[in-house]
Amino acid sequence: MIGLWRKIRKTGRVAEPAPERADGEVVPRAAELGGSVQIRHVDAGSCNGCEVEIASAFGPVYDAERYGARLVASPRHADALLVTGPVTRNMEVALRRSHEAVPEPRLVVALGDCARDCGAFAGAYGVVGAVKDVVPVDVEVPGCPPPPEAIVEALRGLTGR
Amino acid sequence: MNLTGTLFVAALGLCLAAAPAAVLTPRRARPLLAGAATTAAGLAGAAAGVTALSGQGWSARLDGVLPLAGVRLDLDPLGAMFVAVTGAVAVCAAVYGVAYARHGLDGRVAQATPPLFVASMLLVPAAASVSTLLVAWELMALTSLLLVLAEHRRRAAVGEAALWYAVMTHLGFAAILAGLAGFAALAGGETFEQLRAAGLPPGARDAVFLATLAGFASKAGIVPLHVWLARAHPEAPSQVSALMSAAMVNMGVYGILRVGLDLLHGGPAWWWLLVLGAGALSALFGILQAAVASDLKRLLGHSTTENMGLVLIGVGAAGFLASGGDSMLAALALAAALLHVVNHSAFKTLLFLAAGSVLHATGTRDLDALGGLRARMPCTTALFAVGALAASALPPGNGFVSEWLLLQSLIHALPTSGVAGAVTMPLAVGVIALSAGLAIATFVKAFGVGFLARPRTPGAERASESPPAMIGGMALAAASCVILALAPATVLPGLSRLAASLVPGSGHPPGPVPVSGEVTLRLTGYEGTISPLLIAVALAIAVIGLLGAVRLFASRRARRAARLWDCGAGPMSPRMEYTATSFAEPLQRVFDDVLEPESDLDVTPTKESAYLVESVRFRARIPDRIERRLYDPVLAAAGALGRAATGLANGSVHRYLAYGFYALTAVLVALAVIW
Amino acid sequence: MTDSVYVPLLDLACGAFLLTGVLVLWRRDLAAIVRLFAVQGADLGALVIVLGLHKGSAELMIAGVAVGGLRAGLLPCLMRRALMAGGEGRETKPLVNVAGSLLVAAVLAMVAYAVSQPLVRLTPTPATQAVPVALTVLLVGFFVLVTRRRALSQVVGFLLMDNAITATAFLTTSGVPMVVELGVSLDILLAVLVLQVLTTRMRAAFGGTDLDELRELRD
Amino acid sequence: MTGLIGAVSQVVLVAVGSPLLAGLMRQVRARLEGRAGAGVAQPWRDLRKLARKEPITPHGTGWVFRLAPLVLAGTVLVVAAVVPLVTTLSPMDGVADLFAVTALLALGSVALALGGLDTGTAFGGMGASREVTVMALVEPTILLSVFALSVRVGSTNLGAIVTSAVHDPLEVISPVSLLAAVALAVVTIAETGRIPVDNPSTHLELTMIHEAMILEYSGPDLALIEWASAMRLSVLLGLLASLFAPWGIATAGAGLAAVVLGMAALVIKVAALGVLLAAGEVFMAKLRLFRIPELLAGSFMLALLAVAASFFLA
Repeated sequence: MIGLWRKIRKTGRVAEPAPERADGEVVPRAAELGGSVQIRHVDAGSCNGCEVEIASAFGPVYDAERYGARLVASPRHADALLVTGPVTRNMEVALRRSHEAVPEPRLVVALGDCARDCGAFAGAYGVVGAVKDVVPVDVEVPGCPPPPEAIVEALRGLTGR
Repeated sequence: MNLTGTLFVAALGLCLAAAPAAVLTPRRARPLLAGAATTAAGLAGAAAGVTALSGQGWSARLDGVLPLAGVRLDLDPLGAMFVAVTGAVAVCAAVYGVAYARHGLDGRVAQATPPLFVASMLLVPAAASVSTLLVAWELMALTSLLLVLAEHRRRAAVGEAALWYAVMTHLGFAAILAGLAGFAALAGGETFEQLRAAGLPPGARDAVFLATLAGFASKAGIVPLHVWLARAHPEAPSQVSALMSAAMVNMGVYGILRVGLDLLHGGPAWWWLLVLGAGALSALFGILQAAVASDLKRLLGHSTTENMGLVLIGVGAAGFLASGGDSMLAALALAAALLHVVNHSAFKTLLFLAAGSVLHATGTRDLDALGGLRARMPCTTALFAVGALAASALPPGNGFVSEWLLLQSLIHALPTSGVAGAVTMPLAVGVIALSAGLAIATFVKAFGVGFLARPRTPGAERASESPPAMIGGMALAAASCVILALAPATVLPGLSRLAASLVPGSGHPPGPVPVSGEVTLRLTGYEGTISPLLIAVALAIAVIGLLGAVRLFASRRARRAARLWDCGAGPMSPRMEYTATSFAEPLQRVFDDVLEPESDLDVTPTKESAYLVESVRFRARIPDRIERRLYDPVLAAAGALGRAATGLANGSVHRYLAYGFYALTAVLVALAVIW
Repeated sequence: MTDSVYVPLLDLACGAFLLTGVLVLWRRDLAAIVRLFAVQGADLGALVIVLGLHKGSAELMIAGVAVGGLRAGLLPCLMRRALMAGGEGRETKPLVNVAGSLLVAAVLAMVAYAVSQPLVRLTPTPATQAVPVALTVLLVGFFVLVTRRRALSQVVGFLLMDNAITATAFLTTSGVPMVVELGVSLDILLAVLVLQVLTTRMRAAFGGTDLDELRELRD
Repeated sequence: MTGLIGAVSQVVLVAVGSPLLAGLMRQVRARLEGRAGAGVAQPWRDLRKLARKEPITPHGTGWVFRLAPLVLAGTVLVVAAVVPLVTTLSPMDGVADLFAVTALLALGSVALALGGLDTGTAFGGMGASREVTVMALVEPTILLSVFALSVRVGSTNLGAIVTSAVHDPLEVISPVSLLAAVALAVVTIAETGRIPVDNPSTHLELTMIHEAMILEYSGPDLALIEWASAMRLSVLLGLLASLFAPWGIATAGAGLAAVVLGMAALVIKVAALGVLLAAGEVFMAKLRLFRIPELLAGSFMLALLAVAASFFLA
């Protein structure tokens, strides 16, 4: 216990100072949310590269939570779906139902190149298509995988903070 | 004859007339006739009880009815309270029974016995002599046994349950008979007046109390004499279950009060500590079994054991405090126990009747097979919810009020009751608290799994609402629950006066009543107030206010119906729902060492390989541990004795006659030697 | 020291003494158990010092320091060494489960309170009123001795009993004579040393100190 | 009159302040984890947003599901009105009883458990089952602690208990009080679903207790539940503070200034307790579900010892 306390004292704050947010990029539909965005993450067939980056975006260093974004356990609690990976056949229905389960207003963030245009998996037999072919997408985050900074930036576009 | 007497005699007369009438009328009119007569009898009985409780007593002496002794009746306040409760329960059960009889319960015996059963239960608390009490008691045992057997052709379990019931109730009867007969012999008379006046030596008093306690406690389903209760109550037709569980068990409490407090004028502290301990054990054991039970009616039966345990905690505390000379607190504990008797009767009637409706509609009482009744039986669901709220002792239910009073009496007892009290009272509070907590878990399970969610079997799927008469019976019980919950002052003054007069050493006239107040109940002599009505009103205002606030400030969007969140996989089959068994699993695990559940696992491998499984079969059951440890050895020994004795009976008639001859001769020889 | 300070301090020391004793039942980690025992030793020392301050007796205060030093410093140190040398660091499956043990402890406490009432009534001072606490710890120690499997927890149970006896002695008579106390303490020290040597040897020979396994030695 | 004003100010303070308390606790936790944190007002932003969102009724659910959030929040509001947080003069004397208060809080949990069961999902049932199990085991500790506290006063009326503690500050460090305080603290943690009994921020359904029951709620319903949970936490922390550190509470005969002072004292005490609790959580891991009974048995024992001490040390 004392060891942990010492560690906390020694480490101090690891969160990097918040960078200036680029103006005018608030997604119009997200304005109603007023600085609080609960996010349900859906892995539609990702290679888990994006998941690693999401984890670090919500980790102490980038700390996406400080901008009012938070991961939640149920789409009912969510405002936005964070979809990674190309939509595979087995996840198509699940993704559609997850989207349906989110109460209005609902947003979809397609995270990574696979989610935007199937990336390296384009045309593969198990892939239905990009996320926008299945559910309407509001925000796209390019990159394979997108760096945490980009993820945080996109989320700040939703929270407006 | 005064008003009380007229009403009481009318009640008895209606019951006794209903029985032959039910035998004579044709099948179609029979339930209506018997039901109407029993309802009227119940009303008259309840009214007689109320008038007697409010001071207008009545007594009668009919010398010709019973040979030698004659029948003596006396409706004093103590008996009157139990008469009133029995009458009220009978009304609900009789109204309900009119419709419930439609499936196979309209036979002559099944219709003629309930009025007799009610009559016997009206007679027991009104009896004023040992022989009258015993005759009424035996009539009650026999009629209830007949009723338990009503459905024996349909289910095999009924026979076994009836056998257990018959044996236990007659052992209990024997104990009461021995106790009271001995008492009467020592007192030199068998009327209660003579018994009251008799001064018995301490050893004899102890013996009388212990014998009658055993007998009466077995009727109240007190651990370890409870094994018949959870068997017999569920197997009887539901309105009979209600009568048994809400009215008949009360007679056990009545007996303990009558003999212990009234006839013997209280006793040493250890008597009452024994009663308190038995009550505590019953409360815990009963509710623990109920918490892990998945048969709805069995669950209710175990809950009866729990509630009788709570009542006995109150009775024991009252006797204990009175023996220490604290008659005000003793009266408070006793008033709490009596109020709990009334409350328990109200909600247990309701719950058993609702369980009967469920059984009637779905054909099963297994909670694991129910579910989704909220949409199919909305009235029954709402009424069961009222009963469940009361049974889990939460405000604004009626169970809360009596448990609050009970806790108050125990808490205030601590500083004055010496070392024994200082050890007992905290443990008793702990027991009540744990049983209250487990009762919440039990009734959340019964209501949540049985009535909410989606149906788990086709039987539950096909359920439909019960006929109006059944809903009417339940609604009557629910109304009394609500009245008792919001305005306990309707019954409490009478009960506290009774409690104050019953406590030994209270003198004449008895001291001030322990609880008073109309809306806000106040303890006399101690600080403590509770206002059930205020709690309910405050809660209602808060909920309605919130609803308004939500309408006003939130939800600008319309409410949308959507599929259940099934993780996108769906559809969710009923097999994925939590069942009663899975709901109780954490509790079962916590109390593993107490319950000792059994489970066995059969894995059948396929022929090709030992590693491929064809079928897996898992069985789990939670046996009654006390039955296993206490009764099974006795039964096994009796069985072994019987087998050993088979050598004596070889089928020869001569031999049997010879046994008789030997016995006669032996007795004669013995007599000759002694004289 | 005035009464208004003395009584709360005494109660505090006794409360901590009781609490550490009961917590021994709760923890499964042997290192934590040893730590708790050390804290209890310190509490005992503090208790004696408080008594000494109240009586103004230097002898008592020295005894307090000695008792505290022995029980909070030396004995735990020895036990920790035994723990280091041996493999298992946990009380895996006590004969009575932890929740059950705690409930039993509660009942034992009530019993202790009830039976020590005559003793308290004899001389109702704040110090004697705390005797039930010591008696509770004694019973709890006995209970640990009966239900725990590891040899080290048994040693702790034994030492809890000894702590309780010492506490009772100080609370009732304000201390046995110094010489006796020191003698007893030395005895205990010796016993622990012997036990430590024994456990080490046993572990070397049989690889464990689970007492149910040790029972096989008899057969 | 002062009593009425005090009660109203209590309710308002709890209703407005409790999301801020939740925000404060999250902030403390974030700072200890090296994060920046979302700010103290974040829970209010969350609630505002949830209130604007669309409510959803899943297929197969009914009035129990709809009513549960209202009952949960309603019970907490009633409790907030009667518990002596700012003043001991409750206008609703017949409710301000410790047994009634605990029973009301239990009623809220029961409503939520039934709401969880009504969905018919596996997680709803699981959460409900765990919730009532923990509640059943918590109950004895609560009642015994109440018992211990009431012996000295001779009443279970909260106002009376707190008033007596105000007049006799040294009672607070008596063994009875300390043991009961520890027992009640454990109970508070269990009742509000904090670490080590439940992890309020878990995403793993299998480890959930409270969260599992509310997986189906959305929009204003969810806002009510979140708000009620926050209020529950602050009411219980406030009650703990009032029972064991009753400084600054307005007692009989106090004027409006005392009420204001009481409000300030309440904010400070509850905030301090919240910070302490949040900081403590950083150092602890969640207990396995089946080790929770051990924790609760321990707290039960402490409560029993408190009762014993209240009698034998008297």
